[in-house]
Amino acid sequence: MPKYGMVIDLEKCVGCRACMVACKVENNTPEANYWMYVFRTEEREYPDTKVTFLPRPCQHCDNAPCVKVCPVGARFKREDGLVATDWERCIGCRYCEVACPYGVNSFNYADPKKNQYLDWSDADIESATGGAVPGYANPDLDRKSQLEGRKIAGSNHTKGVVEKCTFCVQKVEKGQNPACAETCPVFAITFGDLDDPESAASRKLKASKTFQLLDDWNTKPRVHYVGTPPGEGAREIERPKTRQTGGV
Amino acid sequence: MQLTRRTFLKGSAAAGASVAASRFLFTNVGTLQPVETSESSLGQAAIEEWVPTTCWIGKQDCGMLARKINGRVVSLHGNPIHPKNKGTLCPKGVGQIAALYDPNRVKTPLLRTNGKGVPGEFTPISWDEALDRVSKEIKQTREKDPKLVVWQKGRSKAGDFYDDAFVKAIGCYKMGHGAYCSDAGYRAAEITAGMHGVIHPDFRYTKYVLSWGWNIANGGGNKTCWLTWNQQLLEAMDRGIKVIAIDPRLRASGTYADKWLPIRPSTDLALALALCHELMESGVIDREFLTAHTNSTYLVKADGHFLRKDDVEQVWDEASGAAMPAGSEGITPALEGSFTVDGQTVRTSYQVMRDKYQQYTPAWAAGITGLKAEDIATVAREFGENAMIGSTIVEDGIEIPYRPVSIMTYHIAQAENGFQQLRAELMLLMLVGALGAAGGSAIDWTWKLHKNWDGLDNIELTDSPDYTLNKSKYYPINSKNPSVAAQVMNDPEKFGVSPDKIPEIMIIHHANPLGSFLSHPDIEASYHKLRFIAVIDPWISRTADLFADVILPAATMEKYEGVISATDGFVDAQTLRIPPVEPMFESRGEIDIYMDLTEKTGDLYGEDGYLSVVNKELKLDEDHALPLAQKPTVREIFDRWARQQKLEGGIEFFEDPDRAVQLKGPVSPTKRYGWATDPPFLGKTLRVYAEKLLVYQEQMKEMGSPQAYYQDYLPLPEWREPTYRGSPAKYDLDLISFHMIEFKQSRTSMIPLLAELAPRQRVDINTATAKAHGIKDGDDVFIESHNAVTNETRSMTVPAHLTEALRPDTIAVPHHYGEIARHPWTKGQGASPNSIFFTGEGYTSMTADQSYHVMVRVQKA
Amino acid sequence: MRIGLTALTFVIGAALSLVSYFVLAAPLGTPTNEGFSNPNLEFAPLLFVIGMSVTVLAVVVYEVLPDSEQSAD
Amino acid sequence: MATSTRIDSTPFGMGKASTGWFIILVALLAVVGAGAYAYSRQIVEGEIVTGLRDVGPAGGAPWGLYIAFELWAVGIGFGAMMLIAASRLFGWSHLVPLNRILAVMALATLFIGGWSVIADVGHPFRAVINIIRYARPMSPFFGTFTVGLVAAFASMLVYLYLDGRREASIMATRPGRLRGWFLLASAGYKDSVAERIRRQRTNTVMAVVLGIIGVFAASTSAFVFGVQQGRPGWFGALQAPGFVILAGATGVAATILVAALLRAELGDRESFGPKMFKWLNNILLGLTLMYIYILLVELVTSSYSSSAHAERVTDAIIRGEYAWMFWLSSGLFLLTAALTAVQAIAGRYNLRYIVLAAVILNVAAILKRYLIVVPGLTVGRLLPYPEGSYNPTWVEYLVVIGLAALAIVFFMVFMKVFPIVSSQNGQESEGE
Repeated sequence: MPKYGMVIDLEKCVGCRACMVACKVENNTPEANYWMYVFRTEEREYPDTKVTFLPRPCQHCDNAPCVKVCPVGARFKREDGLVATDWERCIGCRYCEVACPYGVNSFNYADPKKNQYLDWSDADIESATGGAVPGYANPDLDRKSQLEGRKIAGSNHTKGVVEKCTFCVQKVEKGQNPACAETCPVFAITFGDLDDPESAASRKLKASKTFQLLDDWNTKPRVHYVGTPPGEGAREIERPKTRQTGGV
Repeated sequence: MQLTRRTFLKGSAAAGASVAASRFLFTNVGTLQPVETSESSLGQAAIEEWVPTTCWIGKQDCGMLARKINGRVVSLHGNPIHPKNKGTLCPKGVGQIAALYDPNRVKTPLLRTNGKGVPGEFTPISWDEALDRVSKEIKQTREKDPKLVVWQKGRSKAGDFYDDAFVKAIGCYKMGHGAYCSDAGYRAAEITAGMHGVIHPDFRYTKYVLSWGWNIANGGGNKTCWLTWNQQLLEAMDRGIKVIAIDPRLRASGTYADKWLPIRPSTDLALALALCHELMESGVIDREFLTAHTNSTYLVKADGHFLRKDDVEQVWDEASGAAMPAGSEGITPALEGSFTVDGQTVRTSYQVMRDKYQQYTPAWAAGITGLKAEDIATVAREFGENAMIGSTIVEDGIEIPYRPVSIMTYHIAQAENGFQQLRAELMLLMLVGALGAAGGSAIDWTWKLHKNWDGLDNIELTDSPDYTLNKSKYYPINSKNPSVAAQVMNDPEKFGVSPDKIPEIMIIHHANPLGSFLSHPDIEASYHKLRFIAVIDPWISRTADLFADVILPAATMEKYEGVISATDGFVDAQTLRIPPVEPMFESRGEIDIYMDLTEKTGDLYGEDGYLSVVNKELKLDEDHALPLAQKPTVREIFDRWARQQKLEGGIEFFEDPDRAVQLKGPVSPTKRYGWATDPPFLGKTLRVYAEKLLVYQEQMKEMGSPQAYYQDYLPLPEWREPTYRGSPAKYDLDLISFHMIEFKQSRTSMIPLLAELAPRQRVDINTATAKAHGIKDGDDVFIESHNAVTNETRSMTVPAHLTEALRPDTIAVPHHYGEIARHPWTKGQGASPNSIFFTGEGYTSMTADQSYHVMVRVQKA
Repeated sequence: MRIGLTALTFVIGAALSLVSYFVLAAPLGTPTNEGFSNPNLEFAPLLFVIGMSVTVLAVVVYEVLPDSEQSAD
Repeated sequence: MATSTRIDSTPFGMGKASTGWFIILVALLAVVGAGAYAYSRQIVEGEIVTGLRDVGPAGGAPWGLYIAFELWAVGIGFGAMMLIAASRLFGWSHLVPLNRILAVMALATLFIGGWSVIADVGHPFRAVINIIRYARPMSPFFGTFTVGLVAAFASMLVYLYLDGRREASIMATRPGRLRGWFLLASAGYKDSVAERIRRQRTNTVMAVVLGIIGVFAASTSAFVFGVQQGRPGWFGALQAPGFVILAGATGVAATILVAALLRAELGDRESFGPKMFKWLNNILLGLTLMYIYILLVELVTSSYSSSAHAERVTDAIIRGEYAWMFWLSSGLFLLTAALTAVQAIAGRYNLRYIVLAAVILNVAAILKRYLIVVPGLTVGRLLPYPEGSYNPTWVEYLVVIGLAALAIVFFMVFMKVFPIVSSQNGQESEGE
């Protein structure tokens, strides 16, 4: 059984947020839900300004606080290292969200079908897409996972349940990279089996000085970072719509 | 349309999955179990197809693979075999899927039913009616003068053979994307080196890069997008390249930059001059290059003109101690020195330059640029040291001079002194011999001479220019600025343009002049003078909304288009855009639209008809040429072209996801490097000293051109304070605009996946400046710009975005947005800063290019 | 009899609580194990709740069960 | 009071509803209805109609008023249980007449506490099923649900039943519409000596059980927050004792309010005598002082906090946007202590001041519950998310107010079907 992990090179990342968009298209996440999120931050004062970018997928912790607190076992840890959400079981208590120090969880506050960016009920679009919402809906998300036969890929998103980055389990189980790693224009994201010393991710991990986010919190994340984390005084800039205009 | 028959055949689920698996298995991901068939929600086996296509948004047309399930596109992926993007995509590339399936696109041809200048009311009409209407207007005006029909395009997507064919078949006037971003830089490179482009590094070998007015991590360039540059830059960074960011604003380049020089806007020329000064004074110059390949040795008289005998420029032969014709065999031309020839004192152009630049010390530049003198001196020293003058490397068995210092610059050309600014940067490169050297800076992918090498050297000024003022006493060198043209249209007499040369109708193709160009009031006024405007666009742009009589719905990525260069600069490759689905709604691809339109105007068939021009433009030989009496499908056109390229299966080659890109092999160093061409630099003597500019200046003066127009026509770049700085002191801040990585121009603001990331216009303002003005993050800020020449003011109100990565005396507003809120996602986005910039004297460069600089004041709204 | 029944109810309730908690519901093994996210028996938590309620009901048994002497009367 | 008529055969107005009672009931039901309407909006539109939002890029608080209200409500319930236990075990005979009130209060507050959790979750129906189907013991919610809600509710029901059997058997001897109901409730009860002895024993056992469950349940509620080290401002060993003490205090304060109301409503100055209120006042004083001590320790500890994130939370609470709430609630705790202390020291008790202190304490507690839930979510995030914000919407306010009204309805209806005060209880205890 492989043990998947991700290595993100902050020295390469330029904060373009292509990974965020690729994630949205692959996983059809509704507006304001970011399974992958890229911080753009500034530290220190002009002219000593330091600019940092920090992509933040789910950390898929080995000691995941969210898994421990889930009252119904909807959030669970897979043997291949993925932390998964059974969206058919989730009751929407948001305890996982509250427990996660990384803020990776998204709750479907609104009806996802009405929260998919455009009005997909347009007759001309429906005739072209067969009524898919969004028009580019990915049918793979409906499939049960191969490992445990539970619905963890997100499907068409469900009002009142929590969701988060799945490491694109529907792709990983096919032997493909998650959408963010696949798309990154500067190859800053490496995904792979960290138990296999020959995998690209393992080699990257070995070759670089890495850190983990909040590693003193003992969450044991499976996402490793190359470079330096944003400092204490880092201020986030260029925030997405949900922060600028007060929600969806 | 015969859509991707081949991919459809192989589209069994298992086959599709295995293609996918092999395609994305870059890392050793490992599979849990054998891949199972993907199932649709209905439980039926899904048919997965991969259609190779090309990005429709960005500037460099990255290769994409569209993943289709049961005929519906579900995602777009980078094509791994495409040299430009190597399997990756930027946010725009991935996000454009929302544009494909956007219900807010123009679905049918539309006809305006209300007056112009206000948001349009449109009624749907059939294609037949729409084409009838447009062709009737074209025919009517063409009878008078075909040049009164103006065709204007935004950025070209794919090769422009098909719109050139339209322009030629109709005989209309072609107005480009032109002066929008960097044409002043193109003109500077053309007149200096005969190359068409701006400046970009040879990332494969360079060691020291001045990222000048260019966001090295997020900025485009003249030849490729940031995406390709970054991939090359990253490889260079692994070798320890040093990057100096010279920019008032530090953004994503912060990750890559070793040092940030926060230069004051529009003072780059002063910095470049100081760097030239330091190199010349320290003697770190490539004498061999300057002597052999530039006109630095040409003798210049006191009046600034070359010393000529029998029309031949003279150099000082050190061996014989006499003036000799340049290029003579067996002479040793002096690079420096003042000499007396026939009783008059002459100096080499290099000496003229050195003398003139004596004043441009780092301390002097520090006062102008706001940088530290020691930083300027350090950069000059490092630039000289890293140039490794005299070194060579061998590539493909060819010894090439190795000068691993380079400049990356582009939009810096958008200034009043943009042309001379770029000239000065080229000088800097030439001083150390880095232009056209390995590791230095290139201008185009290959070193090939542009027609403007001679063209710009032989301009005959005219008294009766057309409405773009081309070759006029105002802008002898001319990039055809639509804003200037609009000012001429509004007052032709002022510029001595005959009223019967003012256009009557316009066809606007994927352009949004009311978003992208400056001086919106001028453009709007000029559009009121046009009898008819047709817009070809997938959305109702601001321009279409306010002025289109007819809107023809264009397809986005879902059409055949080409020929698209796939080169990354090192590998020669080409490809096509293949439609993953039929055009949405009633939209059509542009080639279809032009064929339909020329058929209506009677210009499709026969000799000199559209099809005939297509044959010429695509260089289709007899075996593959289109019959001139029969309308082909677009697929057939490309099939013929592909067969002529000897590609197996014709167009099917490009429809096959495993082939899709025609890789022609590496670009030879003999084509790539100016030094390595035979003869080097194609035997041309590069113009360090552009004497012709002085000639034009004299002619302009003679023809009565005001000083504002001729003052920068100087053979050597010289510093003068930009005109816009003359605004009263209360306009205390520089306004600059910038490009955001999420967007390309204005139309991407309608792609919700991108607009969500950057939902509305903002003004970047330094935290300290904001505090001094009582402005907090998110507060609305009133910005008023001032025209130092006309005293006119313009204003806009945008929310503040506080940053520490910007000079305190400068504010910056991204140049996107500004659409009329017809699309649900453009509501509340705010205005484009282009609405408060100016055009005209002081705000237009000597080459009729736009200056995106103005002084403003701000206050909390 | 009273004491016996009360004790029995208590023992049943307590046993049910303990078994359903520790054997049927509790997380077993490492977090990656199936048992970590699923109880060994579905509705084991319901059994636990029932067990606790039964435990408390022992008091009711003790107090409400009719007196044997009285019933003998 | 004009609306109440005391008839010997049916004490405390049982079985008879006055116009005033009806008016109040209808008004309360209208409020409950409004809450139900608000909740229906939430069911239809999703929780987008609340002020709740995601923590990360959305910058909100996923838990808010519902959870704060739940903590407050169940706190009262647990406090009531502890008070029953204390009065039985320590022989505080003056409080024994309150036991049924306390039991009903506990049931009512646990009931609405449960409902406010249901109001909070995204999938209420699924929540009910999946919790009994899959509930995971390692989640602090498991304890909250099993011990905090179900066990507490079950044991309170048992207590109420056993405690009321003798009363019911007496009531069943009198004619009236409710006689059948009393017969059922007292089935098997003969009032024999043996039964009375068993009653005594059971009471003691139940007191112990209720005490344990009350303390334990309040602590589980605290663990929901206290074990979350990922949320600065939450993590801490003091959460559990703090919860227990505040639960006791709110329980006592709520008891004071109910007792005072009943005293006025029923005109029963015997059952609700001055001695009872004196005791309640003094217990409230003790618990409030203990809570102030906990607050002080929390304050000192957090001001020495080593983590910058926790410091930001502390800052927001002490100096920032939540400061008004913090200082107001702290001030109110002090005021409660002062009001109760003055009376205790002077030895002169005034019902009005005691009631005032009880009201003030509950307001302080609600604010404090809010401060426990919200600032830890909107402030002090560990990644560079900017500070968030949370403003409850009308939906949340209506739902919460509706639930509070529901608890009162519950109480009012119970009063009409069962004696709210056992006149024999005092006697019985005094007879020991």
